[in-house]
Amino acid sequence: MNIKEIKEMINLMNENGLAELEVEKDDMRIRLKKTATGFEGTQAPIIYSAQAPAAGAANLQSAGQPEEKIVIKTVEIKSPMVGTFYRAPNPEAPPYVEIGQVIEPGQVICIIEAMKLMNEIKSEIKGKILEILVDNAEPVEFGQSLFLIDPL
Amino acid sequence: MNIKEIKEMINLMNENGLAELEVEKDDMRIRLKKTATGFEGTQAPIIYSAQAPAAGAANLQSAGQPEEKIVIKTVEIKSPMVGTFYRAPNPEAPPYVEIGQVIEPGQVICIIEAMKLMNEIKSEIKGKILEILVDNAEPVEFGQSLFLIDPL
Amino acid sequence: MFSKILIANRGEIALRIIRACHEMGIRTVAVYSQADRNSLHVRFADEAICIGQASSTNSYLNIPAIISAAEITDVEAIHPGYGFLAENAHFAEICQSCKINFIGPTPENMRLMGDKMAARTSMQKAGLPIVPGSRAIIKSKDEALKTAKSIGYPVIIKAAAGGGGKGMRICHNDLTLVSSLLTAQTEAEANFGNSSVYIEKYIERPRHIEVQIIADRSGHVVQLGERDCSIQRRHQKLLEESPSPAVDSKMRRKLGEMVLKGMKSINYISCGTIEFLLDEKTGNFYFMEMNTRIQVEHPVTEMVTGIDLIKEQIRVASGEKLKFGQDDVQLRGAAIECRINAEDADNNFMPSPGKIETLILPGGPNVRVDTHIYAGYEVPAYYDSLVAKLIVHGNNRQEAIRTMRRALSEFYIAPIKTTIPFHLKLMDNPLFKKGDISTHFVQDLLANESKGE
Amino acid sequence: MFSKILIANRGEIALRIIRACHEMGIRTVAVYSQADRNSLHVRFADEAICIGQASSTNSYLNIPAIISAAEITDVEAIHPGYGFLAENAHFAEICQSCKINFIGPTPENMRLMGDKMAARTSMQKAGLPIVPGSRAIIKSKDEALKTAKSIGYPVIIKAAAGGGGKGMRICHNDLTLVSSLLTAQTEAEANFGNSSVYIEKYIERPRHIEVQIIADRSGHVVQLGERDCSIQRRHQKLLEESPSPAVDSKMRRKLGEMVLKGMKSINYISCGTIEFLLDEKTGNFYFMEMNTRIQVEHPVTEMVTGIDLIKEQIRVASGEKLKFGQDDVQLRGAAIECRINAEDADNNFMPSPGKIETLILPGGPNVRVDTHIYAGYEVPAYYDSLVAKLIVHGNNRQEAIRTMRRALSEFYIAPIKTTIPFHLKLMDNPLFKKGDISTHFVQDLLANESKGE
Repeated sequence: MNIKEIKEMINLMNENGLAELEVEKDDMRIRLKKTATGFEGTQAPIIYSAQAPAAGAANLQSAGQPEEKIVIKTVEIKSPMVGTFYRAPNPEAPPYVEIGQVIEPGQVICIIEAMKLMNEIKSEIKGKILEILVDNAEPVEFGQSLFLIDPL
Repeated sequence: MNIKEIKEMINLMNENGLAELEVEKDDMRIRLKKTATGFEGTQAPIIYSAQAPAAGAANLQSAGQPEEKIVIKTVEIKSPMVGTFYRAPNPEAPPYVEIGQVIEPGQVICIIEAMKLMNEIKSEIKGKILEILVDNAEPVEFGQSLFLIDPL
Repeated sequence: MFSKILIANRGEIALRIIRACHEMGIRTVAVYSQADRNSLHVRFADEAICIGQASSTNSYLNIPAIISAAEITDVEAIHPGYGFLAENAHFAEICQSCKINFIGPTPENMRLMGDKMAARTSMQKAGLPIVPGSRAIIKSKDEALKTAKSIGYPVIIKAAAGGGGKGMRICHNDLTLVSSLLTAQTEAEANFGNSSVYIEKYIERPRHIEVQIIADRSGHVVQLGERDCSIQRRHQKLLEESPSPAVDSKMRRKLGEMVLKGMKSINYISCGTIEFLLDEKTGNFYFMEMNTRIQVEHPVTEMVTGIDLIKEQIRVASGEKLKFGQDDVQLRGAAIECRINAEDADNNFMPSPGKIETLILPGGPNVRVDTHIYAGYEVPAYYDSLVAKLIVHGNNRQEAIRTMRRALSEFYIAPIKTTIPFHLKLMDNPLFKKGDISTHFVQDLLANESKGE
Repeated sequence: MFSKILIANRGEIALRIIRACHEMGIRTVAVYSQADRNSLHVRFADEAICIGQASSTNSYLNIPAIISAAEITDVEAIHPGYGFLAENAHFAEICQSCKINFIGPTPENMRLMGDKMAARTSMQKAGLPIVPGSRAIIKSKDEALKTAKSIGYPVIIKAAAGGGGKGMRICHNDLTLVSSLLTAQTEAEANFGNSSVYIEKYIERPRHIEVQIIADRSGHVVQLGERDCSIQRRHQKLLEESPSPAVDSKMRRKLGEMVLKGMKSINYISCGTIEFLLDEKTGNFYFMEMNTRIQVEHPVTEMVTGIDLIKEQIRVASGEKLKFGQDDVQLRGAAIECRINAEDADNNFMPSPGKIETLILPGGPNVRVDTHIYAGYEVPAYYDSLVAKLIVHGNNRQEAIRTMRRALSEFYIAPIKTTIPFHLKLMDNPLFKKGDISTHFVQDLLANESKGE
């Protein structure tokens, strides 16, 4: 371990905007930390904002003995466009899908209306619907999470 | 692992705005941490600015096995006032002190002229003069380092 | 007046429009790409909607996404800002058909002025001088030589559908003319899918002079004086000022009258800018083209007239009449705008996106800053490199230059590179201080510097 | 004109002076305490010298350190800014004796106007109305009762050497008068080392109106209209505006004439502010005191007059004559300044120093920001809590209020607490919007709020 190697690590940090870098190798340990700057604690008044927390929940895992890891993996189906979210083809019809239901790839799961056009949204995966994250007839923005799926 | 390498690490930190740098290697560990100040990497146009780097280097020390500590300890004598620095009582007289000389507490080591008054500056410690950091008849600001002392 | 509008843009101009709306009591909806989630226009708007991925085509140029964002937020009007969809007549028509007010000219205005040849013809009809040359497309060598002979060398070959200097060729004699004709046509075909070119007189050291106008729906047109935008590099403006040091009150009156005639002849509505080439040798000016949008450099006109162009643009779009006449417009002092781009001026103006770690904005008297950046903001690589507009006002040009120099010296952005050092050099340049500039000024300056090295 | 001056101050006013000097081509020397090493005035000045430890007494009030800093940097003049040594006649004299030009009034001016009683007497001689009351010190109960009877209740007891509301007592009848007299004298003794008090008529809901003047060494005095500083808490101004909604052109002329008479009578030189109490019920105004310095709120006058007060102050100090006369001064539109202090308005305005992690400054048209803070700056606990001045201009007061509201809504400082939320509430307050305010306004507002809870 010499200065040259530390320099390389710092370059890595700069190039990749790392805040901290810690290396532990047989009988040696290196820890680098950068002074932070930025936007902590401030909140933009985003209305229809995407469910960031859900994204976080997407791969929760309980720490502990490495050999006995428990991992929950959920997938979100996100809105491919800005528009209005509908659970059914028309007010009289029943919803395309319900919580607990298992959906197949290619199955229509909702409609998003944009510029007077009804766009059928199809699932790309097979899985069980854990949650429907938007109410019927609610506006949605691009990338907003619509369904929480437990893939099968 | 020697002082030169530590100095290099400090330079790395300054150049790359690192807050902390920690190296652990077989039976020896070095940890450097900066007190965050306003502008990493920016320079205020301070003219008579105090010797900050020297201050930084003043008491570095590597932790680790107590029996094999490396410790450098130097002390700076700083200017107690704004004014003009003189090494001798008058242009004809010899300087109060020279590099390498050992000074005693209470010994006059220079004069600082402020508002037409000649203020004798006395040493508060016993030690060997390693460096004289200001040239004769140079202006100095409050807190500016004048002498680098190896205390005895 | 509108109660809620959507701003189909980003960056400083989105902020500028939100500011005007806030002061007018109009609610605002921002749209943003996934790359702009932490942008100030998202923060300052009353509502904000993500309309697509980072790339402009998926977001700020994505008409369906913007229209349906307008529908779900139930706005009465859309302000396009500049760039993106601002001069897209098709988008303006879609807004109309969706019963959304497009804050800008009519689609007809945009179509007519979007076609350089048609614009030139219509303005010439209205009595505006145009650069001597063929209005017709040049098809053959002989046509080219004939035209060149009649107007005299040097001449320039331009793409009919062109812009931004692409497909342009300057020729000083028959030989270069013949050889350049084909190249120009090929370039035109390649760049604009249309090989039509025309030939006109080439003016050696022209100044770029443009006149700002605002017109309401009841036929009132007012011109707000000229801007001098001669400081440009590769046809990209870097600095703009008003008034122009090269325009005296007599020429200003003449320019103004011509512009009013031209605008009335096409029943123009909303803000617009009529660009002229000024030949300082002869004092002749020639109509070049018209921009049917609010422009980046509109603040220098606001500083000298005291008129808020964005507010007026919104008012006339809502059907209100202009509250001021031509006689109410008075030019006070001088104003300069420096475009602060995330570009490395010492390195061929290479774009320099990235995170802003340290930021110090200039302040104090007679300084205006229009910017969307803040310490911690990441300048995305997807969009244009303008990060701030620094505008100053002075009792005269000399004062304005001194204030600009002072403000630039305070302005600190790190670690990304910006055009601040370039502008600082400019403020100390003797020729610029004298006002002795042309559209070639920057290119000559840079050439001399590189020679110097 | 000077070629180099030292600025014996810190924070935004030090910046303000450096900016003026930069534009005038004057080199600047900043002085700073060890707590201000990373301050912008250190960064923006041509030279900077550390003069002592954090505490003001060791640094910005340390006369020997400042004088020898001036000597080693060889400056021709010292600008004291406001606060610290700005109204210290002794310091002005030392500057004189060291052949350094003190940018301000003469020591005589400062001494005379520094003594409230003497100031009152001299201005009354010059014909300015003063609040009815005893000019003489009240020594006995009987004197107090006699005076009170002659001017009528309510009356107020004030410390002759006082200021900042300390040692003041309002009395509505003989009983409270007698009981308050001793308390007032004791407080005066405790606060100012001088137990002298006097009695005057108490005005129920006064407005704080002050007139800005500038005078050169050759006897030319010009007044630049009034400022309304009625929005204050515990005699600390929070918001200032010009013109005052309570002053019409007739009263403005009358105030102006009086002020000019007063200033000529004492041969005043440099910038100064004459403070009046305005009794809206009667329309009477009364001379209160004079500030012999540039003031925090000077920018609102700059915004409506277009005159740069700091530059003019430096010019007259260097011996130049004023380049404008009274007739050249015209008030354009309305200007408002909000003082942004590092104080928690929701928590009894408790100081809130500390590091600024996130900062977004307002910008756009008609907004001026004078501040020394930046993201990453640490607001020290040693000095006053002013971190920024937000100034706006509008064609009228309503416009200015809307612009201020807009700018305040953009202004973001975290995590330290500031007065921004307080000012935002103020902009929506119906009474403030009507201009129906007095020096009691804030205290009543806060009282109602706490009742509300």
